[in-house]
Amino acid sequence: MSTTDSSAPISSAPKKTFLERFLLVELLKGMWLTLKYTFRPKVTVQYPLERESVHPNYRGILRVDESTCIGCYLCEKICPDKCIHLEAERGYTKGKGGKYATYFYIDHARCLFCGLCEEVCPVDSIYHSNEYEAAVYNRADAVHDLRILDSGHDIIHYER
Amino acid sequence: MADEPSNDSAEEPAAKPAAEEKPEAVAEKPAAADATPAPAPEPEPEPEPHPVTAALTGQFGDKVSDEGEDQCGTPIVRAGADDLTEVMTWLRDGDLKLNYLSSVTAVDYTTRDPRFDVVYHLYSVGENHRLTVKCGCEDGEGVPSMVDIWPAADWLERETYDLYGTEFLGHPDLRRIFLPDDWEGFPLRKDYPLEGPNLELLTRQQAAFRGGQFDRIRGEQAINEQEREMAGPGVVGALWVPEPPADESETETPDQEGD
Amino acid sequence: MTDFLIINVVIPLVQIGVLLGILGLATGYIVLAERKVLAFIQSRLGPMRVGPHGLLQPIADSLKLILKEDLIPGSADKLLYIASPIVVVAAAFTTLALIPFGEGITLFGYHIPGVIADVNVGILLILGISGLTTYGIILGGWSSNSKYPLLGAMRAAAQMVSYEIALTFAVLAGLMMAGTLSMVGIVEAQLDMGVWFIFVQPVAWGIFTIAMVAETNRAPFDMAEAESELVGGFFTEYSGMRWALFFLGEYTAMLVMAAINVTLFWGGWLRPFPNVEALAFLDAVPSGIWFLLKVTTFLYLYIWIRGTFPRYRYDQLMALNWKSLIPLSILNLLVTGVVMLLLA
Amino acid sequence: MLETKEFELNMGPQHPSTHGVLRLVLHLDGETVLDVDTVMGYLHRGTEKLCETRNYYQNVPFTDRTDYLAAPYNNLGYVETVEKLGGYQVSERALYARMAIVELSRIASHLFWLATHALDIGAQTMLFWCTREREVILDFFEAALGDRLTTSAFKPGGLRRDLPEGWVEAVLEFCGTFPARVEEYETLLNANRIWMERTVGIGVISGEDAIALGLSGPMLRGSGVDHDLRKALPYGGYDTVDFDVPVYPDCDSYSRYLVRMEEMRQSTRIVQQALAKMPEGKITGKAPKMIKIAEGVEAYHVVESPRGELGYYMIGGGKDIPYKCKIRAPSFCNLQAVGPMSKGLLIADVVTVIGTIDIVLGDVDR
Repeated sequence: MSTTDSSAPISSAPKKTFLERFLLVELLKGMWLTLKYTFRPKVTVQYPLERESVHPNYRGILRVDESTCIGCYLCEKICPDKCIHLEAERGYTKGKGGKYATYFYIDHARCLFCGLCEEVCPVDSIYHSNEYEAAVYNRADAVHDLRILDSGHDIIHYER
Repeated sequence: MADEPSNDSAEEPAAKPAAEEKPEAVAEKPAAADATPAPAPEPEPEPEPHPVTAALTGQFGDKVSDEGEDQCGTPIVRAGADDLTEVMTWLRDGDLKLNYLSSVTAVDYTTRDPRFDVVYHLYSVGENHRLTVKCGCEDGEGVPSMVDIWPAADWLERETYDLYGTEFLGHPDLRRIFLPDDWEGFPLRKDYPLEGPNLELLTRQQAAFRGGQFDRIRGEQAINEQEREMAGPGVVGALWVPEPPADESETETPDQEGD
Repeated sequence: MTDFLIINVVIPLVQIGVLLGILGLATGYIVLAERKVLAFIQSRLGPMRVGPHGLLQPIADSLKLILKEDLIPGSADKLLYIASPIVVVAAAFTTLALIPFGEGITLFGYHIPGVIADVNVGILLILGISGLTTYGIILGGWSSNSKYPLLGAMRAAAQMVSYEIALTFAVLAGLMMAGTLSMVGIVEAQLDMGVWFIFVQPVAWGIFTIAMVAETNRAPFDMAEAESELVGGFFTEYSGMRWALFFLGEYTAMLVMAAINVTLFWGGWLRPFPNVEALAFLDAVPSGIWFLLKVTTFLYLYIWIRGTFPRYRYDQLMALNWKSLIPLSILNLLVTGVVMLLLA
Repeated sequence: MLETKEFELNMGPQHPSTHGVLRLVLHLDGETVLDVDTVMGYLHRGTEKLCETRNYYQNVPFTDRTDYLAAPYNNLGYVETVEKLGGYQVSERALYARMAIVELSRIASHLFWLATHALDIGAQTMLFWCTREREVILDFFEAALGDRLTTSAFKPGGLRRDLPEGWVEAVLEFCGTFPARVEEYETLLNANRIWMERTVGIGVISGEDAIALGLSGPMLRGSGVDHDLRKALPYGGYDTVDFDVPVYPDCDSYSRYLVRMEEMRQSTRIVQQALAKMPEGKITGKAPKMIKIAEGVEAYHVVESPRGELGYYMIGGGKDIPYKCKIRAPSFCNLQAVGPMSKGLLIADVVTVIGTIDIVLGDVDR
């Protein structure tokens, strides 16, 4: 139970005199407020034309830095909805030793954008970009392969 | 935490080592691998029963058994299905004033006998104490309904019935609440596959998608073979196929991750 | 003979043509104004995309509505379903003929009056015809053969019939002052008295204003539509152009009610203080502009109220009418009569 | 005598005022409600089943998606339960940062409740004013937690990352201006006769009935029951901050409206205090990277979410995944009152009643 003395009944409904009721005082107060708001600056952003920048911490579309990925499968393991898929091989093809990913795709249609993969990646190869425009015309396009993940997907920016 | 459970029960120490003994764990950054040093286990030789449990056992004797406390310090008791109504009525009207039924659920211990535990979480608005009551329930049998004692039990029991299939005898309207009336099986049972029992059906849908119909949806930009291989089957249908596709994967296994 | 033809046929036809042409556009722009004003109240900008500041939005909207598929529910009573939006629009448009928009002008030697038909029972006719709108709404709701429209139609019928009483009583008070039923006559009476009726009949004006909002089914009295309860009320099933006709009818009705309000209480086309010579320079502004200015103010009031208040409940709305407005308007009528008798 | 028939009206699952995919079958006499059948489950995603197959860290994002209007509170409930199971300590800094974040989420949730509730009753301006303020809070979440709605805010042991530079100051500035905004809402609604006629005496449920029906949160406090889990069973450091619990005795929608309005102010106070008390230090978790809870270890932990008593009942299974994870959803239990509360009222009042219960269908169906 709370320690406050709020158990005392509070008259919840405001009392009004007859004159106040008859002259619609509270209604006019409300109308005065809305009238003032008519002339105040507006807060909305005209989206396709103007874009608000997001905070750097924002978890947008996933990207993978192909050159640093060591193919450790941690992101695939931690992903709660299994949207990351990769296969890694051992080799020296890309000018570095150790494992590298040969096959990597992320299904953004399933992604939760929870950031767990970013958190577990030991080499900070997979990360959330600040890009949030991920709408596509068909589901297959929501799947980003290693090429797209590395270089970023094409965003069709609205012109006009 | 403000109210770290001070009266650790016998179960508590068991939890700590288990939590810590796994350094090779699917490794994340090794920085904080070590947990808080566990509060020194206090192996009390004879754990004092919680006053709530004591009051209850004092009233009912053998009909209820003390099961210790959970990690929040809430006492747990177990009662038989036959005595449940009597015990619960006393809990509400008696000295403990547990007037608030917080939640009803069940736990499926597949191999145990009885298979289910129906769990009631009680609370006293005013006295501010909690109690967990458990009652065993065999598959196909039931426990008495609590609707007459707490009206709140109505939907909570329907939910439990819907997801576990435990009957509540005397419930006025025991129907499924979330799932469609003609749903087969009870999803939260441990033997119910994660992705549902109609896996074969879904796979067929998926195959249909992957075959002709999907291309129709895509129209002129028909997906080429390479792209399809790259995209993998998880893209198209509603289901995820765990392995990268070698060829047509007709059979799918339930999600095995987490084991 | 030519004069007769011109005065009685050509001029009215031209007037009607001009009025309908303007009105079609005006309704679109009232909708745009409503969206804009509501947006401003709500800290946003409203339509901005079509044309500069969304000024071409009404054209885009009407184009969309015309091109939209016109659905008729399978179980609907088709004849009535098609007829009811026409009834609503026709009734609303007819009343416009009786509204004096100005003093009139002289063109090519012919005096063109500011009103299409100055009938000597003008205001009675307006109230009568606008009452027909109710039929359109009831029929529309009923013929849809759907539950939400039916409820909406029931509400609309009850509401509009009840509020007509309060509305008429409020009008009566003004008419007693004017001593005529002609819309032009009412304005001229105010010119003769040298004072707008609002200053002598403030209570009647208040009642009229509340009743007019209710009569046109506008927030906070938009029971019949009540999109959060009845998902659109009587026109739930309508789509495309038929839906647009209901809309057109509603906004025309708003315009007509605002015009009556202005004519009856705010001196119609008269400038402020019509008899004060010192303000004669105000006559430079054409009378039609004064009228439109006043009507615009009332249209703004409609929108402003919608942006501020929650919605009444159906039974509370009826209670407000029967328990407050009607008794008050009768009392007002009585007082007016007594005072006029004493002064006469 | 004319024969009269009961009129059956389907409200939902696609209806503007059912706040999601709730379906009510109203049995009407004219416009008077005789009985209400509630049909739900359209949004049932089997969260509890999913939680039994994912490990303790992976489950956090699922909890976002139950009560998505107050996701940090759900994260808190889950994470605190895991901490109880494992006996993990939370650093002071994390404790107060969490408190500030969840109280911000309470404000955001109540703002959205007010927006939709007022919109249902016809005051559409409230929708935009409230979302405007909520937007600011969501920006805070975006900066501190990484996402606006599905925050996945916490992890066992603390937060996932430290608060960004300047965050605390920005939040404090918001807390300074916010009460004036609440005042504006109240100017528009509090004394408004239409608002009062629509809410006073609508959806009455007595305190005893509310307790028996398992209602919680503002539903209880609007019925005169002085009960708030933050005071009754303090968790997460709530015993160290000073705030009042608003209680109004009228048992109607208007009381609950007043309770929630006052709670927004009190939450602002809590945020200010929490940020003032927040020390420097480590904010990220101290829990092991792989949480394993021994078999049979269980905890039922409850927190006072914006909607009421949010409980997590979890049992360890000896592995890194919980054996059982039951979510006691406040919306689900509160929704039980929709039948008793709307009997004898009109259709328009059913809308008020749904609004005043403040359900989130993701929370109801899970």
